[in-house]
Amino acid sequence: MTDPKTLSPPSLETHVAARDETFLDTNELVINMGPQHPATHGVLRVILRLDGEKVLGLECVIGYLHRGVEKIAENRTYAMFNPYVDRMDYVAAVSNGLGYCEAVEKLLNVEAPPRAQYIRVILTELNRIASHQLWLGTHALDIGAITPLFYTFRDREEILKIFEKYCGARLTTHAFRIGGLQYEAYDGFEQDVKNFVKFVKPKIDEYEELLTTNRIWLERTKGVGVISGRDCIALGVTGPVLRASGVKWDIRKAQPYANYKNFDFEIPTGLNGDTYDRYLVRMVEMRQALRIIEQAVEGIPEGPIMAKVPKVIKPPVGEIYHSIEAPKGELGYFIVSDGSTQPYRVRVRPPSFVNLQALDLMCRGQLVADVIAVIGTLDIVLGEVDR
Amino acid sequence: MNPLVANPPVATPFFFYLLSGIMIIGGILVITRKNAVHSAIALITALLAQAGLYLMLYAPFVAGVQIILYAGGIMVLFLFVIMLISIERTMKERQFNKQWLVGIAAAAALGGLFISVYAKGKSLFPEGHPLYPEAQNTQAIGALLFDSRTGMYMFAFEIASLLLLVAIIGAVVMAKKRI
Amino acid sequence: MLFLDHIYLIPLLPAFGAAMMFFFGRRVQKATVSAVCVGVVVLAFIMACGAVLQYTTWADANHHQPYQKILYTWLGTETGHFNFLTKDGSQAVFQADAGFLLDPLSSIWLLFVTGVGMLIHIYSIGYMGHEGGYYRFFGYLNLFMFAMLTLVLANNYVLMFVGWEGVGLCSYLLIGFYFHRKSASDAANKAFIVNRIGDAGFILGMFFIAWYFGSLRYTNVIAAARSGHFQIGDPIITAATLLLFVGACGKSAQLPLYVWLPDAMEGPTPVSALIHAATMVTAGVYMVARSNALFLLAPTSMKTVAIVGALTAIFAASIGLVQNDIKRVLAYSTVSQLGYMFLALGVGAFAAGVFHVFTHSFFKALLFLGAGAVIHSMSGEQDMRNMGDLAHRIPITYRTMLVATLAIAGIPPFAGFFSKDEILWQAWTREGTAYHILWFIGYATALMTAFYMFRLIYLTFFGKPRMSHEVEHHIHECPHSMAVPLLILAVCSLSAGWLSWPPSLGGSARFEKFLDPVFAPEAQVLQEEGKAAQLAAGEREAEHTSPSEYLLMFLSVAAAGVGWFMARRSYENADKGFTEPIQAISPPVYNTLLNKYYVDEAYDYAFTGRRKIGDVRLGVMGLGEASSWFDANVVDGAVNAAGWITRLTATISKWWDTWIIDGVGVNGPAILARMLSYPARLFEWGLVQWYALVMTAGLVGFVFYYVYH
Amino acid sequence: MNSSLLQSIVDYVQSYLSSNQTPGVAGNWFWATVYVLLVFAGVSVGVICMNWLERKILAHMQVRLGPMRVGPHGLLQPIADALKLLLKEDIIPAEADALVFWIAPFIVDLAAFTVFIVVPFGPAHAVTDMNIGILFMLGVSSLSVLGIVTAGWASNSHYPLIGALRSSAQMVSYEVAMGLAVVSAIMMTSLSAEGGTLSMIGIVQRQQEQQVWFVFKFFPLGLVAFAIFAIAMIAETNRAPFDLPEAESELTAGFHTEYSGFRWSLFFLAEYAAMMAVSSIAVTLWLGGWLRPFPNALHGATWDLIFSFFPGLTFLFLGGLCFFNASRMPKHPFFKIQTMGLAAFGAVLGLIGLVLFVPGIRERVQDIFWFTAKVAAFMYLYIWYRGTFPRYRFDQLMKVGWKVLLPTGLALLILTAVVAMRTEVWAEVVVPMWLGFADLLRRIF
Amino acid sequence: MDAMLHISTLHYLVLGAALFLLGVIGVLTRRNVVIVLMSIELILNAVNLNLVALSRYWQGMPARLGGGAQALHGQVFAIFVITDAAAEAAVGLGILIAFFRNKETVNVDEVNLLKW
Repeated sequence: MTDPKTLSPPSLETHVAARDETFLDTNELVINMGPQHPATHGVLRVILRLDGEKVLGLECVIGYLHRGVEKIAENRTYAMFNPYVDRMDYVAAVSNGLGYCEAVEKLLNVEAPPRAQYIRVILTELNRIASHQLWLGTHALDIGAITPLFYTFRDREEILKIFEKYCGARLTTHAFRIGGLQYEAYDGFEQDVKNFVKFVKPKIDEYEELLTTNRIWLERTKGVGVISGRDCIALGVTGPVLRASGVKWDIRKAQPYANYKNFDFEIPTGLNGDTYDRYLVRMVEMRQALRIIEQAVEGIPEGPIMAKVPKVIKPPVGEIYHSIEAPKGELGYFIVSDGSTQPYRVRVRPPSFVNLQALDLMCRGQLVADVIAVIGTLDIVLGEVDR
Repeated sequence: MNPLVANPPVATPFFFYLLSGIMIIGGILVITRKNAVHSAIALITALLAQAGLYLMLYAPFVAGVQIILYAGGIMVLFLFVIMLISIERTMKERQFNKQWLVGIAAAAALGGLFISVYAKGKSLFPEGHPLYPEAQNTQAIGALLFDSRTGMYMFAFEIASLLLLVAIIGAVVMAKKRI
Repeated sequence: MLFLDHIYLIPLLPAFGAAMMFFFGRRVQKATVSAVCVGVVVLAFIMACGAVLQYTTWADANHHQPYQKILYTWLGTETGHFNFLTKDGSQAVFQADAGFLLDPLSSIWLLFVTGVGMLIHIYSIGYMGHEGGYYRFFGYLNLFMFAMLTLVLANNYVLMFVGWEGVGLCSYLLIGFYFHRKSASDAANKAFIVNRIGDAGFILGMFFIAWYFGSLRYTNVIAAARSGHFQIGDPIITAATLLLFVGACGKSAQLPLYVWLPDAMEGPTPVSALIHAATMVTAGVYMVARSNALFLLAPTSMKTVAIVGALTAIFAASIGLVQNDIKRVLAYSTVSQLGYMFLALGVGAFAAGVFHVFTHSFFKALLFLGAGAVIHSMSGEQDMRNMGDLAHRIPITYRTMLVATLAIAGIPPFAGFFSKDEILWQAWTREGTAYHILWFIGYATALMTAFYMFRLIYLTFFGKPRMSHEVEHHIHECPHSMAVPLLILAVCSLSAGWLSWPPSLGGSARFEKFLDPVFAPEAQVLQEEGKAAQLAAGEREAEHTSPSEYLLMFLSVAAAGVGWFMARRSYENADKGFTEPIQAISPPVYNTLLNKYYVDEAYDYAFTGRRKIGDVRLGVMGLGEASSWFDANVVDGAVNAAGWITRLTATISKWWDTWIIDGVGVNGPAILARMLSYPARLFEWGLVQWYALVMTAGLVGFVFYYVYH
Repeated sequence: MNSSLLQSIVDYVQSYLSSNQTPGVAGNWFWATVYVLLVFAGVSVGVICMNWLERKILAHMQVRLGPMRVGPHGLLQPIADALKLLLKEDIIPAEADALVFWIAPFIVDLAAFTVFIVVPFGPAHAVTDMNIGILFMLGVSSLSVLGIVTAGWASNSHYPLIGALRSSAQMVSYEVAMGLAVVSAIMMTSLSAEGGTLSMIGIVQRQQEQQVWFVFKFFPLGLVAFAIFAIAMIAETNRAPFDLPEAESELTAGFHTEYSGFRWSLFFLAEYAAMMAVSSIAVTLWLGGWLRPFPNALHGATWDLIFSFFPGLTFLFLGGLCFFNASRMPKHPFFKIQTMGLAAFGAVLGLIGLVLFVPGIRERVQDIFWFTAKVAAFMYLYIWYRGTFPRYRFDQLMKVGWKVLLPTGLALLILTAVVAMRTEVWAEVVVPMWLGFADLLRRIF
Repeated sequence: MDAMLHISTLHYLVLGAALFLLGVIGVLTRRNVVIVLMSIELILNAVNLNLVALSRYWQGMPARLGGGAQALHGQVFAIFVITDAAAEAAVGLGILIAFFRNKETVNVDEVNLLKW
């Protein structure tokens, strides 16, 4: 048996071999969870090794949703690839687009005009709220609370309505263009956003009323799936998971992009790195996102929405890595340009994929029911994991 | 309800033969099935039928205890254990041991003896007709067990509780993987 | 008589604190640790004050008897199982009480042990606040308090020995407190081993006393000694006292067993202050003073004590002249001052010696605590060469240390002046050239003391700053919990001497009068020796007023002044790379002194096992190996021989047992039974169902019989 | 039909109605059979209503509408569901133990329905009155574990097996706490002049006699026992927040993962029937069974009359509700049939309500009404819990059962026993204390 | 025929004897320990049946012979036997699990170490 604290889990084969030596121990059970299991949030397959109900270790099997997004990029022009990134983390499509557009802009050495920046921030933060709402609903459902799902979906609908009014799409928005925006904000956009902020603030309180001090919720989440900040950093885990473990790392503050440095907001951190802390961190993040939106919507400047970008985008030879703080963590794009109209290579650093690595570490010694809670709290989207 | 008027039993022979038939068949199934789960289900059926017989014997409390303890408790334990151990291998093997013929012979001898004994002592059991107030059965048993004046089994009851405690500890110690 | 009746609580309170730390210390907050450990010592101090106060009233009504409180018989019984024959052939009961004795002598120790201990506990809160093992430290300190108080309050030698060993253990634990440092654990081992030599002497001395007097209770022993049955210069008493003095040498760091004390500075500074300056090292003085009646019967021992004391004083003081480590200077100063005390005891000035213990405990504790504060502010730097110009940066520390220095140098009216002057005067007034030489040695030591103490002050607090910039940046005054004890001790250092204001200066020597019930009979004995009628209590005052006394006083103050002046001239403007005056005059002498006369090397050369570390050859003379060889071959050989004989007998016995007893007597019937039971064994199938089958068959048979019989 | 025959039937019914004995006790086979059928039908209808109500209530709690398509406001949805389930293919997995797989749902149903034999809907409205009634109920309801365990085992699959093990462990554990709470209630019955009883009807009669519902007896004690039972019964029926055996997110559907169609609907039926059964126990033991509210404070013929109008009024109210909703239906011709159906349903309910005002029926029915109303309150609680609570984890659930409820139950049992032996102490010490407390509260507010 | 239709105590005793024999056969011949334990339960139940039946019979006896309404000793005994059976099942199954863990089998004739 390996030390449960070591980061690299033993593979199942070695474990089975170890089991044969200690044949008296008959209680070990290997269980396959997914890819059709309702609580794996898509087509994640998890192979669990159980001792009774205790998890001895697990192995994630991924790839059921692989579409070769990175390869596709090599055969599309820069502008043509833009809609594809929406399909990775489909619940946070706006963030994906922002990351890609900014990366290419950096490569081209242009900068989006201020008005475009402001609208980008508003939409991205709205999308962060939407993503967190979806996470909250499904996570609570995994733990057995049905009602929050409907509450969050009701309120997420308002965000999607704004998206729809802005660009016509609800989920895979394709909202941004390289160099700025395609669409000017529609009439009443600001009023809609303001109304939404006013509408959703009490709703977030409502979610918290249902869960934050609920005894069963506390019992199910406190001390479950604990991961230390050290381990997080060692595994490259980012986003709310990292912050809940007490590491104050947010790319919006650490390496400000867009115009986030103009806004005043806080980075929430947790103390224990357990599921409950991650829940609280995300709840605070929703509120902070509202704060950013409020500031941004007050300060939208007039002006163009598109920078001067050539019709045919041919970035100079070079490579760029640019990352943003997506709702799930650090979303990075590494783009290599050979000077042609198509990227030579695009590599995406998806937060879900990296965060998923921590699952084994977080689940060891927990019960099966906690695996569900931990998968929920990691907030993974399989489209992004498999790409 | 007037405690002195008991209901006349209805269709006693029918129910007796029905229930005893279920019991005998259940018993035979218990000792012949390959699959232990089937045996257990047969045994549960037999035990429930026996609870019915207790009711016929105007022993409702014993019947209740039979259901709640035997069928609801002990047999669940049995099923639980059968599920914990894998029985596939056992099912493929020989079901009876080598001396099964001797065993059946011994049992047959015992059976013959029983027959002769009951045949001999048949006249010893003329059926009395106690019109016994069923409603007071539970209270009467309670009095025998606990009453300060008539409770002659109180000590035995305490011993039984101790026995159960010892059994609990014993079972835990036995079944625990690492002590 | 509340406090007096419950005097046993005084040692037990710290023991309680230590036990709490032992069991729960790891789990509780630092604040709790401080509250419990310091609290019990404060309580002990309060109880000690109460007990001494009550004792003074009690003693007035009881002919100044010592107060004894015997709880129970701790060792030995009344029944005679532990009886032994004394030298004169009578039966004696070996018995040791868990008993407590309070008389003026133990009162003084009790007061300053608890008082200084309390202050140092408070000081430690600040000093150790950021260290690991906080609870461990305080647990050890409390344990030490318990042991020391047991030592002081014991009413017999055996219980005293318990405390004696207890303080040794605590000293070991606390020197090795930073056990991760090799040097600390080595120093702890050294202290422990050297103390063992002294302890051996103590134990043997105790055996002699028990054998000779038939009891180990002080009251019995002293009464017997003063009864006049014994000759002055009785060889056995001489041997016993010499052996006891060996013990005292070990504990109080006298020549030649002083080597552990300088190394003991590896421990935390409060420990150095409490154990290795103020309290534990005076245990030897206490023991000799406690046994004064015996020592007076052995003039040879008295002379030995005086000579050893004087030699130690000047020897250590000379080493202290050139040491650079601030704590090491103080350590040698301690050794030197202890030498003074033994000098006083040796010349029969018991009260003066005790008085010096009393005053010394204050100013030496103050010096150590001040040194600790300096080290604290210097971020752990101990080398005086890297200090300088601290006077205005840490003014409280500077001023309090200056007070202590003035006291130890013997400048009136500070405490040291009175006690030291008394000792020198007493040495001078004993008749005989030898005593004048001793006086001279003491006088020279006083000069050296002043020099090295002011050297310390000037190097530390004046001159150019010689520390690195980071350290300079961090210099800060100590926290309140450290400053308050410093101030209190400074007041004591100033005023403690006034308790025994000499009659020659218009005082009344109250301190000595207080001690009279313990030491008074000394005069009588000395008279019998026919030498010192002037020491009789009545004449003492007359002697004091003689002009020679004023001269001596002036001389010693002058010596202090000269030492001060020399130190000032040499070190006032010390900068980086300053020259030591002694080095300038005579480099060989300087090197000898810097290397402490090569005593450690000599010990290594003589005693340790033969081996080579680097280029240094250790244990050339191989005394250690020789004794090891002796132990391994002769002593163990004898033991082994006894073992071999036992084994041989056992082999024979075993053969007999195996073949005759077991073979014929036991196994024979068993084999028989086995043979006979063979047919029955065939029915043991080991299969449950066969047994059930047999049971069924039995049932059939039974029923058949029952029915058809 | 011949009028004399009709007359004789009416006579027979009337003679029975005036007998005031349960058919089982009276040894009346005909009426016993009728009652069995009635109870079976009633429970089944109840399950159907529950199905609809749960979906609607839960939906409204969760800001959605629930079933709206099949019939007006989805009223016919349960029937459609039932039809769908009956018509679905009955799949038995190839590796399953077919016989046991087949038997298991019947065991569960048997256990769930058999207990209703002794449920007292009224002083004479029960199939029979056993003198071990409560023991019988607990025993038989515990038999459903057997069905669940065998179902899980027979599926020959991991999730059902784990679900079954969990379920059996959970049910066996909570039965203990449940039993302790029940015993404390039974102790309270022994304070009556007639002595203690285990009979369900007897227990309600004792409450009537002592003029207090046992939930308020010995004030905190009865309440605590009731609370223990109320928690344990949720666990016993595997409902949220103790619905681990069927925890969807963890074990797919627990022990009945491999079941489908008719067999699955049997489990469904059994679950709801069991919920009603344990609610009936709680109502009988602590909430006064069929007794109407405030029989002591609001006694007398007038109040009896007023309370006897309640059943009819309730039905009238429901009918009115239907009419109101029918009036709010969209006026589009497409909804015409639905509107008419809803109105007709309202009319039927109203008619029933009117019938319930007939004095003879009114008096015989109000016991059943009050009992059902109390059980219905419990049913609502079940739904409410499901909408509110997350799910416990298995070890936490066991912890609650063994480390919280069991010790509390034991302590409660001892306390109740002591108090029952020394009622005078209670009356002299604790009751004045409570009264003083109440007085204090009154003064403060 | 009348004897068949008139159910007397003897009927119960015969039924008990039959069950007892079935149990004995199970204990003596089956290899599976679980089924052996179940057979033991059968035996205990047979005894219980006899006890309750005889208790019933004893109630019909005159009071001077110790009979009468309160003569429920048989039923009390039956309850004790059930208690005993519960204890026996718990310990037996505990042993069984330990046994299975060590031997990977539940066949009783493979446990034969306890001999000689």
